[in-house]
Amino acid sequence: MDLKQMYREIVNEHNLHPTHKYDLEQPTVVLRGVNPSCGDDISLQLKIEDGMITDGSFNGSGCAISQASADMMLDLIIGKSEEEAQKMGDIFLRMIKGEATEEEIESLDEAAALQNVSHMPARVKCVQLGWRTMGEIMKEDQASHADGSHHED
Amino acid sequence: MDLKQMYREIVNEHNLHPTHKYDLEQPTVVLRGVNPSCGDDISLQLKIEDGMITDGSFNGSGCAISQASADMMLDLIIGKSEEEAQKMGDIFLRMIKGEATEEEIESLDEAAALQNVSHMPARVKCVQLGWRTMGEIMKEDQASHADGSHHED
Amino acid sequence: MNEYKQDFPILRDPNYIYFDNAATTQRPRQVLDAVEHFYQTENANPLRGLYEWSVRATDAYEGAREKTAKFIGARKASEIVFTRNATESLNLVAYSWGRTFVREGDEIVVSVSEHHSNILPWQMVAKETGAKLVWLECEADGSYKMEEIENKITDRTRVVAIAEVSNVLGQPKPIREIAAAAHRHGAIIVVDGAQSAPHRRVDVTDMDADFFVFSGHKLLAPMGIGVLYGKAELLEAMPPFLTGGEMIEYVTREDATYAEVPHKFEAGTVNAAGAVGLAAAIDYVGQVGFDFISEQEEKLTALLMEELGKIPHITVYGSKDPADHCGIVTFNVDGCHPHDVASILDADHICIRAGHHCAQPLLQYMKVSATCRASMYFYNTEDEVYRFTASLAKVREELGYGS
Amino acid sequence: MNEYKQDFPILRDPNYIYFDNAATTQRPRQVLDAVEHFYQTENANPLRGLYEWSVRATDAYEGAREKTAKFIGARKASEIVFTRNATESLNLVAYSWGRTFVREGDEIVVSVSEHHSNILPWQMVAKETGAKLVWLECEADGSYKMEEIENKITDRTRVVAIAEVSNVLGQPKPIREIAAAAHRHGAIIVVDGAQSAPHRRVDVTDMDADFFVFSGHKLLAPMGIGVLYGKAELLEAMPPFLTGGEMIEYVTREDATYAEVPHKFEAGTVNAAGAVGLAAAIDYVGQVGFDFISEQEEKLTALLMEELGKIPHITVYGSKDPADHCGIVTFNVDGCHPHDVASILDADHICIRAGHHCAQPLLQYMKVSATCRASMYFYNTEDEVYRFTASLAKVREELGYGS
Ligand SMILES: Cc1ncc(COP(=O)(O)O)c(C=O)c1O
Ligand SMILES: Cc1ncc(COP(=O)(O)O)c(C=O)c1O
Repeated sequence: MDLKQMYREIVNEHNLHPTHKYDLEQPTVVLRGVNPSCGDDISLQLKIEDGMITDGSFNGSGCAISQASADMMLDLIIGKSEEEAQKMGDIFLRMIKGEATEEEIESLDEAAALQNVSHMPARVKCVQLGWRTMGEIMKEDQASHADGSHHED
Repeated sequence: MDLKQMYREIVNEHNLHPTHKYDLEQPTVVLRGVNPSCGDDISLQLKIEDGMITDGSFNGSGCAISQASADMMLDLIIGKSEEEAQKMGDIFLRMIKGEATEEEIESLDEAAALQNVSHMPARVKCVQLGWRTMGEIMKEDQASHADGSHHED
Repeated sequence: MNEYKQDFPILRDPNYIYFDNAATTQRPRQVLDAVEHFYQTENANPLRGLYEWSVRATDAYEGAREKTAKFIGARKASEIVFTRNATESLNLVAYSWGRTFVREGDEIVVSVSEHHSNILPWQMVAKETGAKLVWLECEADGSYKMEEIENKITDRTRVVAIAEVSNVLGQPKPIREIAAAAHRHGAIIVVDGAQSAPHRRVDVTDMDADFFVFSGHKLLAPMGIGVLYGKAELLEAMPPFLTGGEMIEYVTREDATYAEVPHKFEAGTVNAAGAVGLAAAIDYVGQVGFDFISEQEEKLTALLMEELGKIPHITVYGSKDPADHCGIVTFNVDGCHPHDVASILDADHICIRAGHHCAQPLLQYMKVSATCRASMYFYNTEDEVYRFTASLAKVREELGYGS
Repeated sequence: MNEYKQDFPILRDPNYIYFDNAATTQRPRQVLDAVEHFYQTENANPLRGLYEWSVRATDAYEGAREKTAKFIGARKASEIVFTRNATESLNLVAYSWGRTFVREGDEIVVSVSEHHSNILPWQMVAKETGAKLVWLECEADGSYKMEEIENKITDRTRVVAIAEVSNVLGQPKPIREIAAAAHRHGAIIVVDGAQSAPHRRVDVTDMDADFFVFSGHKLLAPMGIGVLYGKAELLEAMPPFLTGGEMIEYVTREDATYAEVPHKFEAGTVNAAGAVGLAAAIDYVGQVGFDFISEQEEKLTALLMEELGKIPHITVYGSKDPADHCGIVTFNVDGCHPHDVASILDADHICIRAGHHCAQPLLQYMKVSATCRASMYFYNTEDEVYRFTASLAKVREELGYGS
């Protein structure tokens, strides 16, 4: 898929008419993600209950790729377990580095189309923004859980 | 004249059997000249009486070119007036810069053979050492005379 | 077709439109050949050599210094220090002159449209010495009023750090007048010529700059060679910056005495091949001539601004006068992030820049987080301008807007 | 005839004998072509570009970083900072790490055979911080006893600054052991690899260097590109050195936050073409192989020392073992000033160096004011050694001695 096609077929729709761009009523966790050099700036808002992502949204501003990528990510991870979301995030980031398998990439559905961006170093940070922010949330969340369970021992 | 010829025909003789390399009995002025990067280090010793260079010598160490050039210079300037010596120094330095006329160069006798060195930037400082030191002596000498005459006004 | 384009191997492919010349220019065959010739016939470590190649390398290097001095109107070749780029030149001034001669309570006047390279080194000097940064504010079109200049430059001012031409808006400043104001108050002026030297005749003596810097790579020369001009008496009074080989006279275990200016500031093996490339670039620019360069840039800028005016939803920043742009046109497309605009244009093989252009304080002042920038040089053509604007006119549609 | 010689355009002229490789090497066709190819097909300002050429320039530049990291055994590419030359790399460490982490009363251990570039920056740090320079003294043959090393490196030591191979005597030092001693006392070790990286396999991880520097131009690469390796945690803790474009994240009027390592240390437009040339040089060296390089250098050195032994009135300095020279042989001719020797050899188109070799403290220690130095690389030949010694045998006669 060439770049213009990628915009036309996927990015524009998610950028101009995002499903998940609004402030969540009662998120359990909110994290801000920023790309200083581009000015991309989003807040990722998730509701995590018993290890499940039951709802999620994002808000903020940035280029079409950062916005669309965050919106597509939320399509994928809402309703999934934290573990599954993390695994997807891992696949996505590896896809952008050009290190994921065909099969893994297919598992990302629509977001697979963003692999084009792996050839555009200046856009890599944009396409990663939502995913990296999600990854950080998961990491912190697990750290606090791990902490918790240790205390119980 | 090629470089080996220059050494053979002029430089070696003045370097190995210099006429003027010794300490003068009663110099009226002594100035040290140094090329830090090569380690050339000479002291130029002149006896100046009534504006005439009546005797002169040098001592110290350095490469053959610095030594020979100083020796040849003394050949030329002993018995000359300060003004004449300064003029010769000026011609010599311009010759090394490639800026002197044929006629001027001829006036330097044997020292004219050193013009070869103008093409060897690393040796330029060596060949100039004696002459620049002489020039500084003349400048200082004149400055003190000028000073003196001002006082008399 | 522009006759000069043929000299630039990379530009021979007609599919590409290179409009990022303010970031770096392309190099003509003549410059690449000069560098090759150096490496193939006289490559050696210059300055200390006692053999033919080293002598020739020294001549080539010092010849480049002479040529550079003449190019910018310096009185003596020894007033030219070779560096890596304009950024290093500015850091050299800040570290060496700034840390030595700026005192607590002094003011450093910096214009709001400076490139980061002429801001950050002065923030460092201010922090280390206790001096204060004072900002020259520009008008909406990016110009500076003499009134603002006269107000901000006072007896407290020690340094005025200012670009002759802004890399975002392309607007030249009245450097001669600013220098006069600085000197009236006993301050020095550091002129960033990164965007002026490639485009206009520079005369550092006439403008009375104390320091003047530029980069070779923005002027057809190879990457890795930059220039610092400094007035002889200033350079002589300054301590060295980088220290090491080639810049000393004596070294003892405890101390060192330094070589004469300009070698005092050129530590380590010099980039002789880079200097040779710069000399060839200066020759090339000399052959093209600044008359032609300005004429061509102005013609292209006028055309570009006219064509942009025909496309809806486009905002062009800076002066309305094409002569005030040095070939630089900065703009935005409504609703479209500059990075997306650049990516779409890239799909049409058009090279422009998008982002903050290393001038965040100016963009903060303009209240935009990023812009697009097309910057042209004498080898660009009207045809390229038409193709560029035709492509740009489709960007909003490509980004999903009903055009 | 050495097969590699054909790759070096300048060396194809059989009249010249180039024995000044420790000052700078020659560049093979492959390196010159890689640079040309960069300029002809993908030249653009890397790192911020949103279009194809800039993307490719970025890839080329970052690819060179990866290659360099592998070449010296660094764990991560981000531990490689590109500079202009070894001198700048050492200054970067001194200005940034030194001025920040060295305190009054600390000791900086420097070997007496260091190049000025690894002395002067530490004199500056000592002066600015109130630290003290402590000298490692060598033996008559230029080697260092472990006893001397253990004595001088103490708990007061903060930095050990040492060359892996001396540029005058060519002798390698036991860096791994010195690094271990430094680390036992909580000091860091700064290794000057300018003369080792071109000649021996370097593994910064294995030797446990905290910083390691070298110059591209001594390793077949173009002038104007140098390398600083630093352990990630050290680079991360250091403030930036040069500031300006490309090395920031946010800039406000008062302050700035910096990009991540290594970009934090690469201010201004980078020398991407130089890095591409370095990568090509590393590939070339890889093809030749360090086994062949060492073998050839040792063979030539052994032959040269043997032939020199046959000429009366010659003093050779340093180790008697040809394997301990990295191709560098330093000598003097009785009664002849090294500059005259070099000039006479030059008349026979032989390129050697004469002078203090930017190592005045060592020469003061050796009690000579200057020496001659012949330094060979893998592309030199036995025939050249014979021609060189034949020419040298006549020098005393040429300088007027009855041979
Ligand atoms: C041991 C050593 N260190 C440092 C340097 C400095 O290298 P450069 O001049 O490339 O900065 C040299 C070369 O001159 C050297 O031989
Ligand atoms: C106005 C201005 N100043 C300074 C610089 C810095 O130049 P360089 O990156 O070559 O050091 C630039 C270019 O980026 C510039 O446009």
